[in-house]
Amino acid sequence: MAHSIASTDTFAKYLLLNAERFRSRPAMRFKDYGIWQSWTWEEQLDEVRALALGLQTIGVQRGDKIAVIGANRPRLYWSFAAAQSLGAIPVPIYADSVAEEMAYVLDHAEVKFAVVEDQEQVDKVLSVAERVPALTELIYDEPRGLKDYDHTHLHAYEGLRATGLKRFAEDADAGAAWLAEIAKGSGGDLSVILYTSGTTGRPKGVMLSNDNFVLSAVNGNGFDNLDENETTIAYLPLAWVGDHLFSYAQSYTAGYCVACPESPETINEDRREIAPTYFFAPPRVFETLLTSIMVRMEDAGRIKKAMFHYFLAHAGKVGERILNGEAVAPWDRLKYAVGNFMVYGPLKNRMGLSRMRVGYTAGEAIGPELFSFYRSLGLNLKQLYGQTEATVYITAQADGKIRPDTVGLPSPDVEIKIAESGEVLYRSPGVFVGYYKNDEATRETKTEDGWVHTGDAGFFDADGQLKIIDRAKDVGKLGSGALFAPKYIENTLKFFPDIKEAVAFGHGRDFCAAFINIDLTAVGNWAERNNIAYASYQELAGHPQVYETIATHVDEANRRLAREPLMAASQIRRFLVLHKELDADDGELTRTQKVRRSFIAERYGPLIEALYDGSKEKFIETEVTYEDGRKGIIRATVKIVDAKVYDAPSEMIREAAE
Amino acid sequence: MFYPTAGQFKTSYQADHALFPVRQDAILLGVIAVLAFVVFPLTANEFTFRALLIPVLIYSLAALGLNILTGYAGQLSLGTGAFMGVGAYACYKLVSIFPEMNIVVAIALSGFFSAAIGVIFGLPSLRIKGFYLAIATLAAQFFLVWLFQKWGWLYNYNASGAIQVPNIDLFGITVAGPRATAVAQYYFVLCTVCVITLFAINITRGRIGRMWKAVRDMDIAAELVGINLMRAKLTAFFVSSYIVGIAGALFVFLWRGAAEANLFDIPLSFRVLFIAIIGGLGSVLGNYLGAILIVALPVIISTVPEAFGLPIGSATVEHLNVMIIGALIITFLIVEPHGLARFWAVIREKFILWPFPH
Amino acid sequence: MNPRPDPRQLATPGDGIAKGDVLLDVRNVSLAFGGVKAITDISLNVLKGEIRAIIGPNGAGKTSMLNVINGFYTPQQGTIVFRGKERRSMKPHQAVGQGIARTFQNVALFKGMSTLDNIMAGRSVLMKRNIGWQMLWHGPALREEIEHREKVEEIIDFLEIQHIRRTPVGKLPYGLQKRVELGRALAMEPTLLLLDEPMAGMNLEEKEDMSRFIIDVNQQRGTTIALIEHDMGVVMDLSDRVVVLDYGKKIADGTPDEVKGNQDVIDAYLGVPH
Amino acid sequence: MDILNGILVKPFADMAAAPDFLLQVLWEGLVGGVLYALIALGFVLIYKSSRIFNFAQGIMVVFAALTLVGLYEKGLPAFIALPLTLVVMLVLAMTIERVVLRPLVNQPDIILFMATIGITLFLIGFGELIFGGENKVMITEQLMIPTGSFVFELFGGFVSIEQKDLTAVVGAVLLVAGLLVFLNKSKIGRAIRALGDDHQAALSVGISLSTIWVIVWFIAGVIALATGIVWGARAGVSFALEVIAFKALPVLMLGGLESVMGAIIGGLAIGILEKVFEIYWGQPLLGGNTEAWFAYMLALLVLLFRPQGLFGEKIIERV
Repeated sequence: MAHSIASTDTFAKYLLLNAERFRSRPAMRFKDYGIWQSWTWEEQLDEVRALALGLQTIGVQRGDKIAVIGANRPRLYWSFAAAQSLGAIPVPIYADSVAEEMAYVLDHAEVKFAVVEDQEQVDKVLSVAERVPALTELIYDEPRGLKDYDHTHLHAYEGLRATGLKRFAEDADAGAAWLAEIAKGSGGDLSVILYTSGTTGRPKGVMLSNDNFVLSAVNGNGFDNLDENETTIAYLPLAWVGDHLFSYAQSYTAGYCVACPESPETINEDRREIAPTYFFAPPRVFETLLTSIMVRMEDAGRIKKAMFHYFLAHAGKVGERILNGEAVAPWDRLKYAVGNFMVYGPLKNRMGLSRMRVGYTAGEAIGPELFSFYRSLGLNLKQLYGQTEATVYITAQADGKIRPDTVGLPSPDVEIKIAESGEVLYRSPGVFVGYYKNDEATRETKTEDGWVHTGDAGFFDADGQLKIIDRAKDVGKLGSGALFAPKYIENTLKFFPDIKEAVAFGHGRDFCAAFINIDLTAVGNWAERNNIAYASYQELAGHPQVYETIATHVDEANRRLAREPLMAASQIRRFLVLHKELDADDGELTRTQKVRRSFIAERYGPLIEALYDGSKEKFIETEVTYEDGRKGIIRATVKIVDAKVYDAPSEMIREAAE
Repeated sequence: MFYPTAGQFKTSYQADHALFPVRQDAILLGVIAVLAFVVFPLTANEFTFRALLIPVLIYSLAALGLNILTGYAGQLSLGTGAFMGVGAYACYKLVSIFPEMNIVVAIALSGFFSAAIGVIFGLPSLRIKGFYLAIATLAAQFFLVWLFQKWGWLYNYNASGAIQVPNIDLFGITVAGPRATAVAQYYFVLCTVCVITLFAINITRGRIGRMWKAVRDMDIAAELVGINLMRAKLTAFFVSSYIVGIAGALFVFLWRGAAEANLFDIPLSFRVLFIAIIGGLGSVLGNYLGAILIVALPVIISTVPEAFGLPIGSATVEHLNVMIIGALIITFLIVEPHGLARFWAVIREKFILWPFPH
Repeated sequence: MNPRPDPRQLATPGDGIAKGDVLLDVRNVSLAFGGVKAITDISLNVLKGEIRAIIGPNGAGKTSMLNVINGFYTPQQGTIVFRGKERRSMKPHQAVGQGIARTFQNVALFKGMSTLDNIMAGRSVLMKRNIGWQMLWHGPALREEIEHREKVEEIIDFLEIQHIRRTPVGKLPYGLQKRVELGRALAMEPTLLLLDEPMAGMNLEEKEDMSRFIIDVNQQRGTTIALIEHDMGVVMDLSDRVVVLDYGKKIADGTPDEVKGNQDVIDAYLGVPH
Repeated sequence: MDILNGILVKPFADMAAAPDFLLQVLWEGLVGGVLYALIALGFVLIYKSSRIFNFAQGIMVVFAALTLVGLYEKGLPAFIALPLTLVVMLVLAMTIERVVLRPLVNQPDIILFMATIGITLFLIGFGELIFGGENKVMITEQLMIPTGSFVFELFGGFVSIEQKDLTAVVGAVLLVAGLLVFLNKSKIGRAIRALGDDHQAALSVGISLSTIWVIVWFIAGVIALATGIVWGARAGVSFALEVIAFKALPVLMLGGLESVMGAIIGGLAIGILEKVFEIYWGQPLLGGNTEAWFAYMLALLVLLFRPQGLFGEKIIERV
């Protein structure tokens, strides 16, 4: 069969091409039934075609929107390709969003079909079906528990696949017609609509064309020399642009293999088994990983612990320089080699990163210490600055030109300029088509000549690398007029494993103060070792010894801030340990686990007042939402503590060059 | 790096069921195989062969047999020595009656005799459990050794009452009898032990092994998941006694060269039991580790003081030896009741998890 | 190419008994130990495809009833008809051969083995390759092993215990052990599944999970289930029909609603002395 | 027919023909049986109180006898050597409790069993190292045990009863009687008996587990010493004596691991039956030395019909 198509401008066309050029190379793996079930590109083509032909029988047509809801599993990725092959537009939706959020997106996107993972998602969609008039057919993968459901508009994936296979086998025209359908697709067509969770307001549907994704993916592949020999592991939400790029678009364009973990509980083990060569994780994942490393090492024997920290310190000293290929004394190199044998290598092995060739972190700023930690182990971890609206890439760090405090140089084919206000703007082939059914927002974000507002404040440093300080609207000024970048402060605090989340305040105030969320794993472990009994998160958070520990962390954070000329003014004067965990279910975090600062400021107003009025403690009542949707009230008296402030270094403050 | 397992994944059940799912284990075994098949034969002297290498292998095999019964199927046996005797005498009679018979065939067949006797003495296990069964196996021990003494036909009515191994060739090389070289005997034993170990591993990791373990862990539950207790137990007795019988045949034919009935008496049974327990019940590897320890210990005890210039009388060495073994058994049981195999498993686990403690 | 069997195909093979027909009929069974009567003249039946509960206070003879059904005890009087075959006694392992599997009140797993091996052990009776093939491992024995591993993996997937596949069961928390035990019983592909207090010692959440699994087993795999429970609440939601025992006698039999309103049952549970 | 005759008719004819000889045989068997019973008693006591199948009981017999003789040979008078030996047995009991039992508490039965084999080996090596491996003569006279013999004329022949054997039987009866009184009447004794059933119940008596273990092992040591003296008087003291420990095992199978009465009755029964079998069947038909296995085969046969032994309690399996 001659599938070869000269201009590969859609993913369906890439699928045909790959089935020919990579044939029996693995395209996808999925740990299921205890082993890594694998599909070659040829098999992947068969699967996608079977589904596409099956989807046709329930009426999927060009231009239809198909919601895709569930965890990372091959069948859902195939749904993307199958939908696109028919000219339909997949709309992936966060699987953990509550029915309310889902209803909005389903309705707004005018979704006609939905491919969902299991009974849980079926129930969720059915519960809001009335509010989504366009939605007619529902397709599920996991049949468990759905046997007795009314199947007039409910279809088993397996059934559609069987229908598709049968059609292909029995009807030669069906296959040909499908190919013709693929040929109709072009680069300018809409590829996917991705809803951004947004820190404020309703989610917006970002329309991205095939060109957006294909060109960005191809550029990305070229930038990092990715080819069919890579392996990556798909574990981030399907609805997130990063996952769509790394686990779908780049895989199709480069031909590499995507592995889906067995379940969320086994992700660490699965990553270790697969040992991806191309790995992506938001800072949060790296943070959790580091925390769990440190926590586990706490139980080690004295000698081993000393050895561990000795070599980590050595890596901190020379590791990054070795990775960057700089000159390092032979003795240090030797010591690093020993460290690699004793600590770094095994550590990378346990994390499943020993084969990692290229690793990215993005989504939000990573703490420089955190970033350096991984790089010092010899991991080629890089930062990337991107957005859904840009099809990810705005800037990325090139191999060998990596600095922890910048997000790198503009990506290939991307132009960047800094606005008067300090806001970063870009223009690239990845720039989105527009927000779905929201021209006003589109106009606000994208100028006539194609420049897009990122909403982030930043500047180029002397090397031409972009440095992001914060959200443009979040960057404020202290009463003294000094710059106040809350996220920067929060990241400094979050470096400590005991601190899971921090929220800094200070805009328009005399000094900077912070809410701190302890990390239950790390602190709980510490409490266990020190025989500190606690019945709840709240009790642990309010424990005097916990406060003491956190105070030493804040002190250390202030020392670090004091060293940064721009930040020295915003050292933390007062802080409190929050009595509850910030939670997306309560709206305090976004679904991508970003802090919603303004919401928090409103919700905990009395606490903020207390931070600034000098009181020693404050009583507060908070409404919470439990997992099952019930609401409750928790009450607490939160203590507030003063922290020591250090002098800023005497050297001249180097202001932003541009 | 110690045991880097990242990047090793299985895409089929066949790969998942491989003998060594972790690559490093296979490499380690390869190294040991090279040592056993190449390095030792090139470097060892007559004494090392006769006092260390050959007995380690034979005792390992005997302990493996016992371990299948006790460690896997949970049936304690104190009569291993006598079943080794059955194998040895059976092999002796086969070789006497059919002098043309290939020695490999003779040894393989002799195992069936001990297996049959094992099944007969295993029958009480259907009614008797625990220590009662252990004592019952002593019945086999005492009865069989008595039989070896009293039944002249077994030792061809030799005046000495002992069996003497004649010279036997295999492919033109003398492997048994006074003319056999230590190297030839070593290779013969090594190959036999390797093959049987492989078979034993395969049986223990498959359906039959699971049935045995089920019976061991909870016999009532085993019965209620459809396992026929009688068949499971008797299979264990059969396989165990077969291997023990082979070990017995090797013991006399490839090592001692001659044997009297009392060679198979209770001390031999106990020695094999020690090996199995110190090595680790329910493990194949343990038998080797246990055998190395128990065989090497007397050699070390007798040579080390000499090396330091402290001449110790041979009787004293013997007494010290017994005492130290006794003390060691207790120490090992306290330190690691699950034996050397578990000890290694813990170390291996540490290597895999390194640098984390758990 | 890639085996991803549809779990719906896992239903037990047909045996000529249609859904709703009598699968098991216990007729006038009495059982005594020495002079102590455990069961007195009890008759009850289990219909194909239903969830049947046997409830009653402690010492009501519930477990003895299960033990009689799967051949562990031989009743002094009465007969048992299973799939149309009448018998009084049989060996427990024969019961498995006929399609009766069970779990135990106090978890009876093989402590030294992993979750996977425990469930594999449940398939021992369905595996046929002899010791010769086992010894060689390759060929038919390996094929058989893999074939059954696939079935076992479906069960592991079904019960959502993937993450403890390789964990020795002795190290698992109680709730998971119960789940593994259910898995082992399912591995036998039973026509009739006997569950002895499947929710004993569980917290509310675990009970809910277990209820869901029981219903799923019944619905997805079409397995007929007879279960014993001490706690009435859960059972009433779960079962199609309930029989109530007290002091070895049957005091009520019917749908949950019928049983709930029965005065004898109320008395028995409130502990009215006899 | 000859064989059947040899098995079924001739032995009984021989018995009837020489009843005096039969009596002699029975007496010899009885004395042997008393010794078996004593060793078995040591096993039972320890098993009952700690679930340990004490394989070292046999070697404790030898060790005790050897210590006694050894101390005497070193020049100590018998009346000092005897109490000193008791002290040694007490120290042994304490050492075993501290070094072996305490670290291994809660381990599976088989592990404890193996540990007692370890103790056995250690004691053998230790004993031989200190006292030498050669055969020694029991200091019968020094302990004032009569050595003559009574000869009774009966059934036209005579039966000879050695006085030391008689002393042994009488001594054993006294020892057992004393032990039974101790177990049934004293607080410690009741605690020991309770221990077999329930550790907590035993602890509620107010005696620590360690103390009870030391006491039990010490009593087992005393029994071992008594057995050692008696057996040593008959056959000399050497490690060859340990074989009699193996004789006690079938006694346990017959009598049940936990029954004191079972140990006594089983011991006597096996002592007598194996002697009779050896004399009337074994020697004429099987070439002799059937005592090596007769007791086991007998016990095995009995167990096939009563898996819990003659005096053990029936186990009802529950699920």
